[in-house]
Amino acid sequence: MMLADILTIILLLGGAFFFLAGTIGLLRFPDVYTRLHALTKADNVGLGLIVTGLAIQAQSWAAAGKLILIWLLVLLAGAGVSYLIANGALARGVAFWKR
Amino acid sequence: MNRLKLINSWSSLLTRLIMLSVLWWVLSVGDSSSWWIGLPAVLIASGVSMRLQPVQSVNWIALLRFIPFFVWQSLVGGFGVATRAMHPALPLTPDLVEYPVTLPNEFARVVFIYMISLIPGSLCVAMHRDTLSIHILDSHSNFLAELGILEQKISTIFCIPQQPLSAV
Amino acid sequence: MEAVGLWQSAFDLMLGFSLFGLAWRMLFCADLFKSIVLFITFGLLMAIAWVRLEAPDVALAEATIGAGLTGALLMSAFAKLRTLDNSLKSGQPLLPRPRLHVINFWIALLFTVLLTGGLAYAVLSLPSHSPGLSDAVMSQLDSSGVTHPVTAVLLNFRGYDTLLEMAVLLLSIQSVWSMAGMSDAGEVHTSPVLNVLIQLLSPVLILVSAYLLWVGAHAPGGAFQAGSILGAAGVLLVLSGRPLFNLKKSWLIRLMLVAGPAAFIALATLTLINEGQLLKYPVANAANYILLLETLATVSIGTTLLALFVGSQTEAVQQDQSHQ
Amino acid sequence: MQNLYIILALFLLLNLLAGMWRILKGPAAADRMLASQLFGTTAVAILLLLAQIESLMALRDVALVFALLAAITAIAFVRRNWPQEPDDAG
Repeated sequence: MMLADILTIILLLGGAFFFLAGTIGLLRFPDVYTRLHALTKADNVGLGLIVTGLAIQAQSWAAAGKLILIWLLVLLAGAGVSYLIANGALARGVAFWKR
Repeated sequence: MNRLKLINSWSSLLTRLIMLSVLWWVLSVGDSSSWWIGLPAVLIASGVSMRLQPVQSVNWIALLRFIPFFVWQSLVGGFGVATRAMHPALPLTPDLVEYPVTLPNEFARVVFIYMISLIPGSLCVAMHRDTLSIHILDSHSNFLAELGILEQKISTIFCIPQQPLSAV
Repeated sequence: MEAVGLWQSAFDLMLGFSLFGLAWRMLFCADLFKSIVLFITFGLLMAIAWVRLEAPDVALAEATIGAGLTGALLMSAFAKLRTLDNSLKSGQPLLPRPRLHVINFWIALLFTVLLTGGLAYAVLSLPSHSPGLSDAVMSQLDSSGVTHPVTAVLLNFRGYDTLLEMAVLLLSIQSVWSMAGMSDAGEVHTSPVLNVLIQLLSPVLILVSAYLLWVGAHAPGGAFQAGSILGAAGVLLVLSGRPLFNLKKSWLIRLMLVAGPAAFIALATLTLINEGQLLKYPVANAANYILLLETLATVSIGTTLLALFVGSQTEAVQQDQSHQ
Repeated sequence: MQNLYIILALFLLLNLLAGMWRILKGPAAADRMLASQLFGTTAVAILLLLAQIESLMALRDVALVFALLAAITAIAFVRRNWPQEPDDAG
C-alpha cells in the first residue's frame, strides 16, 4: 500500500468521525443555536477531511482543485446559512438554552 | 485621489479576471478546447462581480498565511465540540456574548462573521452597529482572545491599518 | 472484489427503503412545512439513487432543479398559501383529514390492487435484456455534432421533443402571469451577510452555468441544467433585493423568455424548407446549430424559472411590507 | 480502497437517516431547515465517494451543483417563509 493511500484512509476516517459528531450534535444539542454548531462542524471539518483525502487520489491538479472548490462552496453556504438562521431565530424570539 | 480609485478598480477587475479564469480552468479540468465558451463566461462573470461588489484590496500573502491558521483552528475546535457532543453528560455551557468589532468596512465585517461561524464552537447570531452577538458553546474557554486574534488577521488580509484597542 | 458488490447492495437497499419511507412520511404528514423539508431531502436521496442507477444525466437534472430551485419555489408557494389563509401555521394541517366510508375504502383498495397488478404485469412482460434504441443512437452519433448520446437525442434526433418542452415552459409562465400578475419583488431591506454571500456566489453560478452548457456536448450537462443554475443566480439576486434589471417593465426579460423557443422554431422552419424535414441539421454544421440552440435555450430556461419564482410570490411581498 | 469508499458512503447515509429524526421532531421550523442543510453537506460527501468508486467525473459535477445551490432553499426560507414559531420552541 502506498503512502498516499494510507493518508487517504486516515483523512476519510477522520471526516466520517466529524460527520458522526455533527449528527450526534444535531440530535442531542438542546436548542436551535447549539444545533447550528453541529451544522458548521460537518460542513467545515468533516467534508474538508474527506475532500482532502480524495484530492490526494486525484489524477490532475485541476481535478483536485474541483474538489477543493466544492468544499469552499459548501463552507460559504454553511457559514451564510447558519448566520441567517440564527439571526432569524433570534429575531423571532426562539429561546436560548442555558445551563 | 480619483486616479488612485481608477487604478484600484482596474487592478480589482484584473484580479477577478484572473481568479475566475483559474476557476474555469478547474471546472473544465484543464480542457483547453473549452476556452471559446469559457472566455466570454469569465468576462460576463467578472462584469457581474464588479457590478455587485465594491473594490476591495487584498493582501494575498496574509491570505495564504491565514489558511493554515484556519485549518488548525477548525481541527482543534471541531475536535473539542465533537468530544462534547459524544460525552454522555453533554458538557455544554453555551452563552451569548457581545463582541465589539473594530473592522471599519462592511465586507471585512461579514468575512469576519463567516470565519467566526466556520470555526467550530462559535456562531455569530446578530450584527449591530459596532458589536457582534456571538453564541459560544463553551463559556469557560478563552474565546475573547481567540476572536481578537481572528479579527486582527482579517484586518491584515484586507489591508486595514491596525487601530489601538482604546478606539473601542 | 466480492465484498464491494455486497456493500453496494447494502447501500442500495438502504437507499431504496429510505426513499420509500421518506415518500410515505411526506405524503401522510399533516404539517405542510415539514412535508416541504422532507421533499427537499427526498430530492437529495433521489439524486444519489440516480447515480447508483448509472444515470448521471438525470442525477444532474435532479440536483439542479430538485435540490435547488424546487426548494425555493416551494418556500415561496408556502408563503403565499399562508397569506391566503392566515391561520395556517407550522404544525397545523392544511386540510381536515377526510373521513373514509367503508365502501369507499374497499373500492379504493380494489383500484389500487388492479393498478399495481397492471403495472407489475407491464414491467415483468418487458424483455429482460433489451438494448432499446441505444444501438441506433450510438451508430448515428457521429452525424449528430456532439459526442454525448443524451445530448444527441435531446437536441438532434428528437429535437422536436425539446422544442415542445420549451413551449411548455413558456406556457407555464404565461399562465402564472395571467393569474397572479407580475410583481416588482422589490426587497424592503437587505442584509449585509446575505449580500456578501450573493456577491461571491453569483460569478461562480454564471461560470458553472456556462460550464454545464459546454460540457453537455460530451458529458452529462446541457441547456436545462445550465438554465436552472442561471435561474438560481437570478433568484438569489432577487432575494437579496438587487435584481440587475427591473423585472416588471423590462422588454429585455420578455425577449429572454422567448429567445429559446423562437430560435428553435426559426431553425425548425429553416430546416423544413432547406432539408425537407423538421430540425434535420446538415451534418457539417450540426455542432454549431446545437450550441446556438442550447445557449439561447439556457437563457430562456433560466429566465422562465426566475419569472416563475418572482411571479409566484406577489402577495408574500405585500404582506412583508404591511408587517413592517 | 473501493471497499472503504462504499462503506463510508453507507455510513454517511445511515448518519443522514439518523438525522431525519430532527426533521420529524422539529420543534421549530429553523430546526428542520438546518437539518436539511446538514443533509445537503452529507449528500455532497456521499456523491464524492460514489464518484471515486465509479471513477466518473460527471458525478463530481452533481456534487458541485449541490454545493453551489446548497444555500438557496435556506435563503428563500429566511427571506420569504419563516412560519410562526410555536410558543415553546427549544
